Amino acid sequence: MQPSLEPDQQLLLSTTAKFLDEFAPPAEVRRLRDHDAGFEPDYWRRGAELGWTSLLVSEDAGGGSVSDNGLVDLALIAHEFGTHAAPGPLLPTSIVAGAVSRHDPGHELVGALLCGDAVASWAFTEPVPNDALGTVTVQARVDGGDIVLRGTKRPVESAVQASHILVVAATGSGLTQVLVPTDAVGIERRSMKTVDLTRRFASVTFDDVRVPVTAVIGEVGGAAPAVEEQLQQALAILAAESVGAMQHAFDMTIEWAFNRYSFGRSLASYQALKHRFADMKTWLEASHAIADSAAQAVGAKSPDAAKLASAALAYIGHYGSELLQDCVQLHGGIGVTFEHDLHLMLRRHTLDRTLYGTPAEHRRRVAGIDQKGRNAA
Amino acid sequence: MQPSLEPDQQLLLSTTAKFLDEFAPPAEVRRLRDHDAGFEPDYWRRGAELGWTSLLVSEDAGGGSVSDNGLVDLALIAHEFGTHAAPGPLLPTSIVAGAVSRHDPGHELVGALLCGDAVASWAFTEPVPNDALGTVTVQARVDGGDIVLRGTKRPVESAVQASHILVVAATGSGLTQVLVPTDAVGIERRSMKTVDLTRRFASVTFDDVRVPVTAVIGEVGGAAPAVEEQLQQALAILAAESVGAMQHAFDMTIEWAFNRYSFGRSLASYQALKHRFADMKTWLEASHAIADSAAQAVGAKSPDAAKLASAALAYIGHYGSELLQDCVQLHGGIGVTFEHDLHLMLRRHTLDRTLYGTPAEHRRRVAGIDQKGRNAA
Amino acid sequence: MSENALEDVESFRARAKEFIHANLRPSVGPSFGMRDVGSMEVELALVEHDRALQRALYEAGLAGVCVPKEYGGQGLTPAHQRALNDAISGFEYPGRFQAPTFSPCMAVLLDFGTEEQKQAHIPAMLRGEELWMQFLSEPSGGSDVAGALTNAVRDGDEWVMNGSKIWTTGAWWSDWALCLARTNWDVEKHRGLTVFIFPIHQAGIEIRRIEMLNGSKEFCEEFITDLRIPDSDRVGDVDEGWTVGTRWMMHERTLMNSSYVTMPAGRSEGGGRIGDALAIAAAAGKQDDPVVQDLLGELEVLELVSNALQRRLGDGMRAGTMSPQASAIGRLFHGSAGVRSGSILFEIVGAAGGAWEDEDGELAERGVDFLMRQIGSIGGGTTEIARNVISERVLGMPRERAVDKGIAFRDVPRGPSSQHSEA
Amino acid sequence: MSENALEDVESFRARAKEFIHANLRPSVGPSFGMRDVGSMEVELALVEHDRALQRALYEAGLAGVCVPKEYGGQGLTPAHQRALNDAISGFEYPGRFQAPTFSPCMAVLLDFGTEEQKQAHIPAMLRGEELWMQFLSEPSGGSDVAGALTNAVRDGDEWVMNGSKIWTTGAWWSDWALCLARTNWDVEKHRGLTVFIFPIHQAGIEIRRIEMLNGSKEFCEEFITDLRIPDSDRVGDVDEGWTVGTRWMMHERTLMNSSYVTMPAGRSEGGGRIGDALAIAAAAGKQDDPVVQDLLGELEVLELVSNALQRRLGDGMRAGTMSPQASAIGRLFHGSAGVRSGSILFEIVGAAGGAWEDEDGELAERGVDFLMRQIGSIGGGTTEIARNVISERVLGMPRERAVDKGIAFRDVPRGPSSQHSEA
Repeated sequence: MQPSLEPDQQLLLSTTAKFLDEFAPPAEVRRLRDHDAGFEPDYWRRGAELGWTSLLVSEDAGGGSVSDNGLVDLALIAHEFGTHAAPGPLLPTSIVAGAVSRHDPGHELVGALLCGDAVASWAFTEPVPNDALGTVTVQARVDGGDIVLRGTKRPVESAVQASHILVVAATGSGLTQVLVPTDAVGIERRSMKTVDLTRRFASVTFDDVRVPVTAVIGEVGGAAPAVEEQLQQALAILAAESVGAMQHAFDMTIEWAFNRYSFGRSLASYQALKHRFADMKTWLEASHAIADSAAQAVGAKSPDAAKLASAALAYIGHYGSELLQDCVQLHGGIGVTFEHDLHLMLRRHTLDRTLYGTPAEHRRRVAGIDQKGRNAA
Repeated sequence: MQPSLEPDQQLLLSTTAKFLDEFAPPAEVRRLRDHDAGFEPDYWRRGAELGWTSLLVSEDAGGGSVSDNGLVDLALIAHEFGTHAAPGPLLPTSIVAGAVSRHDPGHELVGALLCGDAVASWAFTEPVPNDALGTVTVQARVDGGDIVLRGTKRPVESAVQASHILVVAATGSGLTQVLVPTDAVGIERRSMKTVDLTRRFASVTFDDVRVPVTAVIGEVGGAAPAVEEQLQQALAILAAESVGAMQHAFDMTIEWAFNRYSFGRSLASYQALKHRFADMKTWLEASHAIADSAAQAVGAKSPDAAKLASAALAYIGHYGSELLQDCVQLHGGIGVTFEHDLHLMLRRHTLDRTLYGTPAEHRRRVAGIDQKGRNAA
Repeated sequence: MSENALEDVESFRARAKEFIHANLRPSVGPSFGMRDVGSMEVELALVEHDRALQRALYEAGLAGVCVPKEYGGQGLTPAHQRALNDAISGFEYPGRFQAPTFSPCMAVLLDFGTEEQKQAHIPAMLRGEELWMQFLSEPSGGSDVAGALTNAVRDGDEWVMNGSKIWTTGAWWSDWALCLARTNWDVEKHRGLTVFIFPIHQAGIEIRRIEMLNGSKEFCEEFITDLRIPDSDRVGDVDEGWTVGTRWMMHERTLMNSSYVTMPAGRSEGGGRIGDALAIAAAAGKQDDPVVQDLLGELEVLELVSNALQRRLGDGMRAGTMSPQASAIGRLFHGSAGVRSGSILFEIVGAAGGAWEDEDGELAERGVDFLMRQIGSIGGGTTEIARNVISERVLGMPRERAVDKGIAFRDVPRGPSSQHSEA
Repeated sequence: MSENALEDVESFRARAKEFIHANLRPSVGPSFGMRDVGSMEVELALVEHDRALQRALYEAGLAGVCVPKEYGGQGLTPAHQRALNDAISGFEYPGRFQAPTFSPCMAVLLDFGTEEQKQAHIPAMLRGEELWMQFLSEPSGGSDVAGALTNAVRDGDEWVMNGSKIWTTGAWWSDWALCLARTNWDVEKHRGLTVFIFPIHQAGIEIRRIEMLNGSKEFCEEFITDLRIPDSDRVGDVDEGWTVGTRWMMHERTLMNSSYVTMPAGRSEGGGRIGDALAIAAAAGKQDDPVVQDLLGELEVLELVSNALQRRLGDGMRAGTMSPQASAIGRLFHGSAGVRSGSILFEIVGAAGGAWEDEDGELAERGVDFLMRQIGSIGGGTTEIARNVISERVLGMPRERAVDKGIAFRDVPRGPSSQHSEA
């Protein structure tokens, strides 16, 4: 999160933080562990009232952001989701609301997403052996006035709760995005397990699912730029959320170090631990910095957006795990118990580093961009 | 080095240590920086008298070891070479003396190598783009009573000083080893630069070098097992030498930490540094352990020899660099000056981790052995 | 016992082999990540099976190889124990008895117990009748085990104990406890401790199973309230508990090389992951990915080095060229390598580390294992403590400033987070 | 000076651009690993070129952007300096003047110098006539710069100095020194220091060039013998040198964000290695090796994060939401990332890292760079000190026990390795 915010951003942030403090405390997160959806519809509607779902939607479509960069504003919300390990389909709903509203500002789904009545999901990634980031094998084929989908996507967030899934599919050598109602014939959703307590995922199989071509968002075979933009948005959201999780775990561990005494003095007085906290603080500030840069660049569609977004996931994915696990280590045994809160943040970060490419895949993506630049030069 | 030695091994070790203390002190190593050969012939002959060159040569060929595992004994010498960053072509001479004596115990080169009058080298590795460990593109072709060599090897240790080079070449799909006198027509030796102050390397090009087939060591096209054994021996020697370099640098840095005061107390009293010394001590003991295991297994031709030898290089290469560089760090600026002795060990270790495969290549080799095992199972 | 009377190692080995091949089942592969084993019934059945295995070994003359015959052991040598370890490699064995029942608990009794205590308990342990646990760590204590707040007050021929202990493996299915408690608050920390033994299942001890974040309930916390212990169940002298404690810790640290412990040769806690890793890589379809090969190689290298290091440390300590404190080197390596190996496995799993289906086979649940990555660097003494031991005891560097030296334990600062019921 | 009189930033930017494009040459790429630049003649020529560049900037009204006009500067704002940094990006600039001449030396003079000192030296610096160096570190001192043993004794209107300083970049081609010395041994360490300035090339100062292990002779050691300094060349009060020293260190730490320093935008010391790395990978024929791609990506990620972090810290410190001590975070990142980047480059080089031919092009000499891997974690304050600063000053953790507090400096233990000539 940036070291200084505009007053409107500050308000958005503090309103969300206060709401989550009250309605998503650790006890509630633990309770939702066995909840089918992982969140209560009313909680989600009230969050939507705070603006959570509107930030990637332009004003003419009923949305709106508080600064000139809606993704930066959304990153503030995502950061708070991270600090609270908060429930709710923030990422997929935001991505779909943005994508559909850019295609058709008057689409009725947009209104339902904005007010929190509906949930939607984005189906981009695929299972092994097609799990490399960007691989798309699900086929979208035009058949008269219909478009027919075949293949499997996973993990698809909140797919069981969603009314619609925006599916990324291949048509020839191009990409097509199709907005499929989840009650369409031929859709099978199998719930998955996850490290997170409140997020929910499914594997979704499309067995020749047939919808009218009007369900295509953008153009048939021409969706690649939109998909890339949505991916970058997803990365910026994941980065911000991950940093929020790191920040809270770090704060908890600092407090523990000051209050926990061993051999008659606080853990915070031991130089070996102090130096590890210094390293962690450095990783944390660096993570904030690259997450902010990524959100800024992606939101502004800068030329370096792809590189910064992947750099954020690569850095935060790796160093975030090191930070969170060192927080566990410094807590000792209590840090790996279910009753302690630390693992809520560890779970959220661990999930986020797997959803849209692992750190290794993002390192590769960055290197690929550099190499392309060099070859072009 | 093993925590306890047999009396004969102890004697071999202490004799060599004393000799190197006297004849290869840091000042002498620095002086040899500008010496063509990197060592004085008389120094080498006297080292040979101590048994340095005899340990891989069987008694019937005039050699002999002090235990039942000559490679373990040689590893003791190599360890002392590491602690002193000592001059001299220990590795190539030992490998060639062993290989030639196993082929022909009466070969006259063996005697000359044993008494230190001659130096020989083993040419196995090749330059970019054939520098992957094990790639052999130099061709050996039988032409009547001759064998003809074509291609380039590098780095070849002490190639300019050597009377003979044992060249690993490809004949069809097999390997052939040819012992080539360095005055043969068509050999070009170009001196290389190196991080080490006293070791010398050359790039050696064979431009249809023709020697009698009697120069073939082993069988034409059948040398692969011998080459693998020699490689493993080389790895065991490099591992032992590297650990010696680590041990000496660690000892120097421990002493520095006790004697150097900062803010009124010794560096050794700072917990953050104490914990780093604990890590280094652990890497060091682990390096000793795997180097010893490797020498033992390779010398005894155990089934796990290949895996242990590569594990040693992979571990010692990586963690040795971390240890040595942390010794530099703990010394501060003085640690990167030419006048300080620390870099002599850093140079030796850095060289050794590049000569017969980098740590990454050895990790790959280990994984390959495992995978083969799994596929066979 | 004259030395001549000793069975020679090779005939012992042959006898052991014969029994093992005839009576024990092959071992199932090691499991990592401390996953939930299932219901309490399943776990109890496993415990009963271990008791039966131990009983069978006892009856075959293969239990307590280095324990004196008068306490039900075989009175043999460490070389015999190693022969047994070799012979049992690849077979099932009574794992739950080895640590902490045989070491450190039995080892401490052999070192400090009264003749009555030894006679009462050691044969029972060897027969598989008594499973012991250490009541050592405390919720407020962390790494400072000598800072125990659990309090024992003398009352005639008895002691009355109050306090709580934590991180006891399976206290709910164990029989006896070895417990460190404070008996004097007016002296320095290490001078006011006493060691006791008592049955775990009795009034005055309430056991709570702790849920770990992966669902495992392996560990327990015990609340001790007005527990009465006869003075005859005291081990060592009053207020001299740290003399016992020092040996106790030493036995714990040198567990892997203990001659009281039966541990199939070639097995080490950190080891055996390469098989898992290859299976994961295959399931992820990445066995030919060079980056994954690099990681697989690194994992296997760490395992080979770990084995070599444990052997080196064992040899060095046996030969006396290394102090027993050098075992902290093995502990630190094990912890660090475990962390790295855990990361490597998670890397190879890829996207399935975050969300998975049961049908994912080798890829399933790996994300939960990753959440537990640090467990091997925490349990059994943290790596931080190991680093202190190595720098101070092995390398001889100055000790950390001890705020708790030279003052009565009741005056030692305990910080805002620690409450305790003091005498 | 009224605010209205200020040239607006955009017209300043335009003016700077025009001058730069017309007069300066494009920069050659950054070079890493601190290699030997060649002979003394070559180095002196480079220094003279920097002096000429600085003179040209001065004459164009582009020197000392934030320095008051009365000392020869432009009296403008940090925004103007940033505009100049943008404009000069991609062009040559007088690098040797920025650190330490403009910061910390000129900055310290502006903070603490007498009017006479400022008038005498600041315009000369801005005109390219005076290159300054810091006489700060000492052979015995390491990270403890306040533990200076170099001794200055008052003698009437003069001071007589003896001692030695080390790690001075290019003292042999520089003009003036800013020097920290001990003037009182009977008080606590920080209370007996005084700061002086003096010309470097005079009797009483002997300069020795230090050979680094890569052949570079960038650094010098100075031996000071009975050097006489007029009291008018004292900076700050007698025995109050640490008041000056604290600001001095602060200027050093915040160099990257200093408004006295001209530094082409987008350039950072740790950055720019990705170009090198791609060239190395191509030369090694490994540009398509997935393991190498992983390393290349990691290198570039570290560089992107480094730039983002420096920007964040600069913004935070400017906005006052972060303390100046937060610069230690940037320093630690830079040091750690530099170490990792150095390892990555060496990994990619492969076998040529140990032995190479001149014809190897991008692969040559890389092994020597690797030997110098730590330089970025040592020079300019070690990463260890940065970790102390972050934990104690940024996170507010308890300070390390200071043995040298509360006693006269002459009684502070200095250990067996340190000899010194005491007053």
